[in-house]
Amino acid sequence: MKETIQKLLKIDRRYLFLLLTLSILIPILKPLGLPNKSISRDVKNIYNFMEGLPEGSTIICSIDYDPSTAPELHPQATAIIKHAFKKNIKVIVLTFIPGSTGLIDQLFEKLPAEYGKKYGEDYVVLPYMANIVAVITQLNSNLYSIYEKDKDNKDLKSLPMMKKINNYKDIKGVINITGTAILDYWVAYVGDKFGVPVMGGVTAISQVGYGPYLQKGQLKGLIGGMKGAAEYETLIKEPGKGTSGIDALNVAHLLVLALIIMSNLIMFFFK
Amino acid sequence: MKNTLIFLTAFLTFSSYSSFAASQNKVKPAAISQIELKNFEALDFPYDKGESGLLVWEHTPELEGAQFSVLVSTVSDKEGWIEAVKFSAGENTADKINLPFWSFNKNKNKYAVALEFNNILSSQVKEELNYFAKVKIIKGKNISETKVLSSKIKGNWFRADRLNNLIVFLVVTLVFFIVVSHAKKKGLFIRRIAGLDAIDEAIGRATEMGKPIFYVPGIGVMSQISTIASTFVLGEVAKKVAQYDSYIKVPHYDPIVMTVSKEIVKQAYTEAERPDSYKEDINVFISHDQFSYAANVDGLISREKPAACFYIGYFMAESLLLAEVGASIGAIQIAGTDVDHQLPFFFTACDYTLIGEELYAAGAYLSKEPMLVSALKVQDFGKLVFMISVAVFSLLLIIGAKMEWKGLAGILTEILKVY
Amino acid sequence: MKLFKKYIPLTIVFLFGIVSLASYYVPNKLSEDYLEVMNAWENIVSAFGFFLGLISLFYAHYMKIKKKVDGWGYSLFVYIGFLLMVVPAIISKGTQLNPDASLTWLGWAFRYLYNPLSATMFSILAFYIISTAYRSFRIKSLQAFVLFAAAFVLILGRIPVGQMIWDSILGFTKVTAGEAIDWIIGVPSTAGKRGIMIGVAIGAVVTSLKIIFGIERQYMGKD
Amino acid sequence: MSEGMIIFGAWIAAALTLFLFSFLYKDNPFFKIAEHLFIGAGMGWYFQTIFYKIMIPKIWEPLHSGDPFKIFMVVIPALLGLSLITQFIPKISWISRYGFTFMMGYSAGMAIPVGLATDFMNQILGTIEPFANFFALSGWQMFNALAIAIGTICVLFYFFFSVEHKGAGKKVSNLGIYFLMIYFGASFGNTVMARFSLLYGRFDTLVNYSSAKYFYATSWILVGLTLYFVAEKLITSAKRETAE
Repeated sequence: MKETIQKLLKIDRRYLFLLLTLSILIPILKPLGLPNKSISRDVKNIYNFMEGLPEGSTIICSIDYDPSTAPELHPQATAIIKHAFKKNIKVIVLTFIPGSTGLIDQLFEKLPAEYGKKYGEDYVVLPYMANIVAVITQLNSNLYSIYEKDKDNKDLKSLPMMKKINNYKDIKGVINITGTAILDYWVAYVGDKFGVPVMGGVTAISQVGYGPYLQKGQLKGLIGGMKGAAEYETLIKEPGKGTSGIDALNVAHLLVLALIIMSNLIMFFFK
Repeated sequence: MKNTLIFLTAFLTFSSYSSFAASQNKVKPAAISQIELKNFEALDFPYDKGESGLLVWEHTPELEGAQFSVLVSTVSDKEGWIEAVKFSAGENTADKINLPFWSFNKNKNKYAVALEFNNILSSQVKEELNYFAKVKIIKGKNISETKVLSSKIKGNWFRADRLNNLIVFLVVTLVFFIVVSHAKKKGLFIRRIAGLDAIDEAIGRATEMGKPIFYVPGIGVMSQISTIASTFVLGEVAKKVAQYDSYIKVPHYDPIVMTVSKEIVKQAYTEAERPDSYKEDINVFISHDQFSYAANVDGLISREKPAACFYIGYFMAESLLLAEVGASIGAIQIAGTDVDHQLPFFFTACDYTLIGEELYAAGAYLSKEPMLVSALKVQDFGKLVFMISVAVFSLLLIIGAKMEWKGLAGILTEILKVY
Repeated sequence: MKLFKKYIPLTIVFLFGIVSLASYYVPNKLSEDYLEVMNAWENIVSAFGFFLGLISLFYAHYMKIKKKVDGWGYSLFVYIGFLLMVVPAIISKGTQLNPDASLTWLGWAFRYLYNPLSATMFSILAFYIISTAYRSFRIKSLQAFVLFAAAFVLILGRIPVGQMIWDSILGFTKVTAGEAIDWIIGVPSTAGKRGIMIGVAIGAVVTSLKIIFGIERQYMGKD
Repeated sequence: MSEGMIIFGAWIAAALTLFLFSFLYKDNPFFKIAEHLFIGAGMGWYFQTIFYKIMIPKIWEPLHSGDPFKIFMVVIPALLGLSLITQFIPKISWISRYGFTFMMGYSAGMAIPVGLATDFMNQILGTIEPFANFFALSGWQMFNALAIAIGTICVLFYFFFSVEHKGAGKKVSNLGIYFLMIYFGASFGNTVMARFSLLYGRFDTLVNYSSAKYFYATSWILVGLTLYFVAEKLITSAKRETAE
């Protein structure tokens, strides 16, 4: 008996791999709906902000993540866009990292049709730009001096939703979803300088670092990681990838913890 | 040590001077309705590359409650006026300018308005530029306007605000030369580094088992310090491998690192008097793409089953990808990197880990070469300066807070701040 | 010959080192232009460096195929993989998306070849994390306990279920899991990280000085 | 891109993903194929990036601009770059030093002032900053400020090589190790979620590819791989039996 249990300490790693596979795969196939108790204040703030916007107002969505952080951030972006479409809020999409263009395409593949939205009337996607600080500062005076065309090379000014848009004065807020430090630029160069409300969506890891910005109100709200996405999905009553994702993460994390405890208990009692 | 003291005294003298300098300027109110600005000047903004101008004037009691509208033009003194900024009295005073005290008179009773022409003109300033400026003073219904001043903005040649950095640099360089020029005189002491004693053990075991040794230098390029340190360790490891007549394999990510490593391994075999055992295929190029490199090295490790694996150099996410496969085949693993966020993975998955700076010290420890050892001494000096500065400055600040020495915190902050 | 083999290269190191260093203290437009040019130059030089690698790679696998060493057939796939990226790139002139936002051949090759391979390799880390944790987080000493405890709190506190467990066991302390994480990251872990960073930074400065003044020149090879 | 190519792409992507994952079970020919394909594709990807982002715009175009200054500014780095290639010819390989030394000098010069500023002076500042209004802090904040300062000093002492760590020194460096351990543990724990999210992303894609739209790509490939491993096991055990 003792020996069999001791053998567990040197268990074939492949059993651990199998357990992890199951713990992530099962929630994808069949969401467990584990309790996602609290909704954080920072996520709620973004939701309230969006709810408070009058119909037909315009926000900027800066989508800056590449495939490596997409599992956490894509559900956030999806939830935000869904909410905007539901509330008839118009969205201008910007991006400052080249890797995210493909993901933006994916984002707008199906959503507009689901909500009966049209390109150019309800949302517009602008092309990738390299020099973020120059661009976001410039947007304060004149958007068209930077972006003459949209991403399909159409004359931007000719699009119906852009008729009344010139600079930040016509924008109600900025939501930046990113796995990089781009959010810091939005806060420093747009939020602080021009007084546009800036909100963010970031990975679970970098979430901690934004505490000071939130505390001082430089960031009006923040969605953190898969959990934040799940919370937002709960708020807009559209469970999606965030909800199933947080299920998978819950189970997988519990698995790691259980394994660590188990190996210590075995070592403690049987060795 | 002496140098630190001189450095400190210099700054303290500096600071006491500037706190005296902050004297109060008060002028009696003028009775006329036209409001004038006292000592109104248009200047070039100092220490910049030539994109901003600067307006200064003194605060007078009659300016209380006023609003200023700063108008600038780059065309002429008559037309092309643009409102650069509008603010109320009490804002935009000189102490708000982001420059340290030794380079700018941060008088609270002075207004200093930086004119960033890139923003004002919405275009990049490319060459020297003349500008005209005037200020509208609005106080209730009284609106006065100053005379038009003009100045030139130009690129400056020295960032006096970075003087603190320059002084630290000069001190480090000085110490560096003193220590290095005395390098050969005496055998300098280095403390034991645990991970390095395991190298012999690892190579010995590999020889006994007749299995190869893997030395993975990571995904750094030659100009990275960790890669340079790694090549030193590689030289020593290769020498031992040659002596034991064991077999080593070095898979590469960067071609330049590979050519350097080839030289080093060849040299090591010569020094160990086994030049004939050296083979060209010790160093192999894998891929210049992070994850395909990791995939292939993983494949190699699981197929060739080395008895010892070294992961020494610059590593990112592949650290655990490599170390865990090495652990699964039961190799002795010695890792070393200066990438702080990858250290936890090496530390948990490997038998010995050189943490951060230990990697830099490894070359010196193994080779005992005077030049390397003395460089290590300079590093120790730097750490000593850090430890002492933290201790002394903290104490100073605590005492300062207790005794309510105003301005001390600000001065210390500016001395250490990055501009 | 020594002039060309040794002294001129050492002069190059010194000159570029000193001028780049000085550019930090000189705000003039000139120093900005210098950095811009150097950046472009470095790009170009390292682009050639890449060809060094490409040639080595092709040569090594060519030899494997020629000598028919064990598993030489796999070496063919190196060439296939290379062509599968490069041919589409030439067809679509290096762009991934057509003007109408549909995928070009290169975009296709990136999305269905390179990206799955790269992302999968990255995600394998999840498996290795779990086996490393199982093997290494054993409390054998007080130091190991500290490592274990910090990791445990961070893993537990990140997930909603973990936060509920935390609240039900440690709720009486009025400290939430999030606050505990913030503290661990903000205080003791910051001290640990800072110590490593400073040591590394000083080491980097000293090594850079050695390079600039030609004391460190192992990278140049012998003789 | 046609619908057919996208479905084909999904099959390729699903196969490559599963081939790489199969290494977790054990090394096998499918993994080796994916691994070697990956080396080629990785180098191919870099090749096209360098070709279209550097070679064409930064070398070819300026060379054909007809502007002598622009040409000069390209010829110099191109020669430095070409010098690297002499590595392959041992007799003149010393020429490559010109390319190396340029890169080493430039990056060393850039590293010094920035290193001093952000990682040295700024870190001192960060450590001592909380003491500025020390007596306005709560007891807990005071403790934290002291803990960071003392912890940093202890860790640095651990990296101090000039003295043997014994006696009081041993205690200080030991305390430093505790701070390092907390950092390692926290940093490890903090990464877990990011890595699990990535794995979730891969699995999600695989599940997506197993839908009818992609003709059950994932499922078929998975069945194929499983059959291979079962067959392989049967054959090796049969061989072992005949050998016995």
